[in-house]
Amino acid sequence: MAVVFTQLFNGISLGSILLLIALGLAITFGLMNVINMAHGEFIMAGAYTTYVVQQAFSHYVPAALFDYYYIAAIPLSFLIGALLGFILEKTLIRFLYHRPLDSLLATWGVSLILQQAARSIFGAPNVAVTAPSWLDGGLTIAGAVFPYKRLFIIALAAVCMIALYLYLDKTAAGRKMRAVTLNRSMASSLGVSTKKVDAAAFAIGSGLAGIAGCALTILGPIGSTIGMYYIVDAFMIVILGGIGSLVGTVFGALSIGMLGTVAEFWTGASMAKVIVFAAIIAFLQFKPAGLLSARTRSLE
Amino acid sequence: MTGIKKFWGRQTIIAAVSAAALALSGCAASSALNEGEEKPAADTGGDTVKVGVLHSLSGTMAISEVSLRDAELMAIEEINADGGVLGKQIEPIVEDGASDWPTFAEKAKKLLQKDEAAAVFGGWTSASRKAMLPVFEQNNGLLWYPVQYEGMESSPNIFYTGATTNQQIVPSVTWLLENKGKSFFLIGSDYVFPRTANKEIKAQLEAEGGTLAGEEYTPLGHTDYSTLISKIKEKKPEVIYNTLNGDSNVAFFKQLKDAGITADDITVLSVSIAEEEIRGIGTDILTGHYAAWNYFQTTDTPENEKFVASYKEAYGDDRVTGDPIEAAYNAVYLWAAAVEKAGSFEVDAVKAAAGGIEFKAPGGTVTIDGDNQHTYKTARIGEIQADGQFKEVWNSGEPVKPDPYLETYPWAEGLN
Amino acid sequence: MQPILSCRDVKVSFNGFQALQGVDLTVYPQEVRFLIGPNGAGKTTLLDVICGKTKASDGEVVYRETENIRRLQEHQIVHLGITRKFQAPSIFANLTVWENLELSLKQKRSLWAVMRARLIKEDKEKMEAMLGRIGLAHQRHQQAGMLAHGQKQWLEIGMQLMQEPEILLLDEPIAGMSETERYKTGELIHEISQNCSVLIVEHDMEFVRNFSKQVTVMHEGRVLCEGTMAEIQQNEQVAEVYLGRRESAC
Amino acid sequence: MDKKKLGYWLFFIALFLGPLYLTEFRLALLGKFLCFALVALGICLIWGYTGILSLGHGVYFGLGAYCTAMYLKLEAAGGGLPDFMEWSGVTGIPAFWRPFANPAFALGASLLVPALLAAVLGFLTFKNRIKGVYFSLISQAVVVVFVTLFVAKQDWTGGTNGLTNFTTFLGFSLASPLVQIALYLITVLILGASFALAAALTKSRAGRVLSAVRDGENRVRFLGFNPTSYKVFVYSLSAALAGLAGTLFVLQVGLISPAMMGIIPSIEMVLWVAVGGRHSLIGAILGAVIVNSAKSFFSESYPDIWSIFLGLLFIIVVMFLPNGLVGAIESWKKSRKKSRQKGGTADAADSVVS
Repeated sequence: MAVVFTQLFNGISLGSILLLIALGLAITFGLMNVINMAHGEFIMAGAYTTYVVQQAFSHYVPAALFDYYYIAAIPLSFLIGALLGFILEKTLIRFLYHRPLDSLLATWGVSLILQQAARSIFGAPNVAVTAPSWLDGGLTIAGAVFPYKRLFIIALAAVCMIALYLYLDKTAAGRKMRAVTLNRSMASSLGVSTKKVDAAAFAIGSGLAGIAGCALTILGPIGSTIGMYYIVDAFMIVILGGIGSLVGTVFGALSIGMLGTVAEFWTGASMAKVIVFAAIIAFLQFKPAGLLSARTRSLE
Repeated sequence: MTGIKKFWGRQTIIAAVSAAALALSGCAASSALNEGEEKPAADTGGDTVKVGVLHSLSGTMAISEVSLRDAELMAIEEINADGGVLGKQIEPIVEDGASDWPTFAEKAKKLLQKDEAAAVFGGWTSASRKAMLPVFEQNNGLLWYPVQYEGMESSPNIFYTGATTNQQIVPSVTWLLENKGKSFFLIGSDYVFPRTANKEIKAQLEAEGGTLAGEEYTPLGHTDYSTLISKIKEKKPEVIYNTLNGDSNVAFFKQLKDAGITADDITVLSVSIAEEEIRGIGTDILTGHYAAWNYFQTTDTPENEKFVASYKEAYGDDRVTGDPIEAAYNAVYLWAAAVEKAGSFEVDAVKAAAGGIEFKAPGGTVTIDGDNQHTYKTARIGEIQADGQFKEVWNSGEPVKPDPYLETYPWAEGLN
Repeated sequence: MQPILSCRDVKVSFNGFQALQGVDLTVYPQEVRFLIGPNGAGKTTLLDVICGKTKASDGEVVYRETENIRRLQEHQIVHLGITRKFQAPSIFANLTVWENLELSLKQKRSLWAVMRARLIKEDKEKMEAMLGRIGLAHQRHQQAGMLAHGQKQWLEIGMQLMQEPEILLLDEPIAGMSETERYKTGELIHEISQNCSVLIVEHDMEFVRNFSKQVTVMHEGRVLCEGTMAEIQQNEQVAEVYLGRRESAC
Repeated sequence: MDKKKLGYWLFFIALFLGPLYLTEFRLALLGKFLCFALVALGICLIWGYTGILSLGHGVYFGLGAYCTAMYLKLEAAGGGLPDFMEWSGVTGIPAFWRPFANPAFALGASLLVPALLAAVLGFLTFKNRIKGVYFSLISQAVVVVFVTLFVAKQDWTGGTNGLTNFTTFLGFSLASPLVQIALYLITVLILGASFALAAALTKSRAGRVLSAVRDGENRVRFLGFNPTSYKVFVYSLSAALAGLAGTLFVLQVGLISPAMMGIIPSIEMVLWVAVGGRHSLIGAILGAVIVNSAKSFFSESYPDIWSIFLGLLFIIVVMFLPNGLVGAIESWKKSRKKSRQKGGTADAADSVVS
């Protein structure tokens, strides 16, 4: 029985990690229709930011406060991701809004450069981040252990999701963003500065990637290639969920998470990966618009 | 006909471009070079002798391989400072395999045919070695491969200075059975080394009274181990034998600890975690687990003291050494010694002279086995300490004779 | 006379919005039928349903009393002889005028047939004639994307005619045209109707008045009434929902 | 028109005469690049002419290469078990391997397997009107599936090591320089023939339908063409070319592994075409040769930073040379022509050169 609970939890946990990774893409790809292949490298940037913050804390901050480095790292990762995203939007993306396939290629080039830059700055080997001690251990219920780190990531994903929802739905800036992504020319004729909104939206999406990177440091490796591990998964989640639908992205992430862990439990990790991706491809044949889609995909 | 006209008409200029591209393909393909001879032969003219250093400096494998390049360059510098080989200075030519196997083959070919390298030090993954093997055999070159691997190979054109299975895995399994428990759970990345190693381990377990609790593989780069850890918890093994590779180790150990499994509950013995990897994973989560190697930075020999000191001096105090780094360093010295003994850079002469060549390596004396071109090495098992170093808990006492095909182990009979 | 096309109780909904709420429409051979109505009345949607771009959720679209074409794909409907000109010029911008016409030839459109296709003399003559008819003889080697707006409209009409249709669906064919071009287009439409039926969505009342015989008025996804322009103008309902509103808008 | 054709003939003849003026090493490199050029040709057909961006051509390349490699491996094993199967613990040759002992079957399969896979995948996705970036991303998912499968099924495919260490092809030793030269010449001939075929296709009426599909797939439907069948056809053709390239690659390089089917090589293939000029067949060929030459050059001269060069290349091409080198040369030519017309100093000799 404990195994069932643990597996259910593992599925949700994996889903929440995938959601964090894909949430930024849900904006830049789902709402703005930009294919940003460097999204993974923004995740990497967030992870390295966390590492740098930790190094700074261990050098300049009293040892008693060390554990709080992670609290500082989350907003900083967001800012670094957002800053990178902002620069990318201003220098590259804004010229390519009408050429999605080209933005895919150009941002792939950006991702190569960012990876090499990370290697040059931090060295080729992985760096280690020690998770704060308040995340050590786990909740034991009926023989099943629920690690605090995973609970924390689930919470973090939920908070990001809710914050994003509130921003898009309840603030003036967020509504402008929605307006622009839904109908660019209409919004601009109503006096919304589409340029500003585009830059802001892209920065927020990239910032969310930074947070995802920060979260990943407590579970996995921190190196120049971590972005590559997640980028295809992230795009698949957004497509599966349905372009332009945040709720769809949540469903997409959770269903891939659940399917992945169940398949891995019955077969093995490699076959699970094959099954998940084959299932996505097959599903999209039947429902090309994804689980939930805010827009009908225009044909031309 | 308009369509045809348009098609051809649009591209008149291309004819001119073709010529330029042709020149480019010829020239850019190989950087400034003198049109060499067709037949490669170790270039022994002049005051220097060229050797190749071929590791991944970019891509996913750069994490591990950059240090090997550093160690090899250091050994070359030391030998040069000592007067070189046969009175010639060694001139290293560094190439990037880019974590891409055809690139390894291409660069190996380039080193042999164009640079006429007398020897090439390179490779890490089995895939890169397998890709280079035919190149070295066809061009009669010499490859020095410095990483522990899965055995079952003995190319006449490769010297293996890393451990084969009977110098690392076999003794460690015996040690675990005697000291840590009978029930094994095998986990590995999904590629050739873990699968082959585990096949051997399973045969050995059967022969030596161990039991197999489980066997799992994860794709390279896999980072979510929650499900695998659930499986481990269900099977309750005493020992986890870990052949995971690279980044996966980080995720695995972090998540293993989160799941509440410590070194006291289940012993994890790894064969791919050296000092450098420990730093990337974090010592706090590794303390108390074990690794099997032939060398540790803490290995207590006078040669090692000097080796560690000069490595740190050359590349920075924060750098650490490790088994593959030492094996790469040894490779250069072993080659130089074989050349001196042969009195020639000729590949066949060097090969003939290599058998029995000894080198007082940082990890203890290593000797080339003339039969299979592997080296005698001392097997060691270390426990990971809080400072990221190993405390040696066991060694084989004397160097173990390499046996890549496990011919001297009766239980391994059905394996190949 | 047997109708060439009959729509029976055609319904379309977009995410719950009923764009067509049961439309009945009958078109006879060699008829020129105008579809008018305020914005959102469903005129373009009806054309979309007939040509297969939008699938009706209910009802029937019957061709020549025999074949229900509601579920056919766009190209299959074209094979029956129903062609469509869109509101925005939809020519192939990177092909030349000549190539655009070549693709529009009435021909076997299967992959295999097209790969072996060569321009025969007869085809060339047809294309030359069409170039003359639509006044683009001098622009034949120009990329279609470089044409003026009116020329693009004409090219597209020409492309529809090359297909020798039975039914031609036109969506605002004169939008963006000059006065003379409008007149010429009107003439052309009547000329066309010698050989096929034409169903036109048009907003320009002047044009409708000048060139219509039968007019169908749509409103909120339904057919409001049918008749000649004169009859329509007498209809109070129409005046209320359409003409009245139009006057106030002007 | 003849001048143009003459240019192409000269180009391919110059390639054909490569063995006369290139060293063995360079010839081998060029041979490899020409295999890539064949892939690029196929990508140009689907991307430049039809507007389908596939980020999964590594799979078709790999499948073609594996089909041939299976034959080579069986021939090297001389009727016995291939070496990697031995150490993977396989006791007998798997049933699906057996037909590949026949070279005709293997070579045929190296064309047909990629083409059939592409046809099935293409038929489903195109029929469901999935296109643009969605198709591109789905093609990446296909790559993930195949690479993971090929790595995991080590006892059938050689795992990450792939298939390597071949000896002979149809009895000829692959190590022999003469055989390598012959393979190079065959590659040039096949590339030339494929180029001619692709050129004929693009200038036929079917080729214009493909361009029309790129400019407006829906409009094509309203001219009565079914774009699905055209897209499936050209996508399969492109996959077959990639498979053929894989065969030639494995014969010349002597190695195929899942790493060559992966996402990164698949995207690099698109880059070749982008650099050369996506709307030009000869541009695609030149792009493949030039990018790979540059890659060799940079990674030899500056091994640490070649990925930065590669990244910059992507950005520069997309931002400043959207039609690649050929496009840039053409527009330069056009502007020169214009300025000359304005100046009224058209020089006959000059125009002959251009």
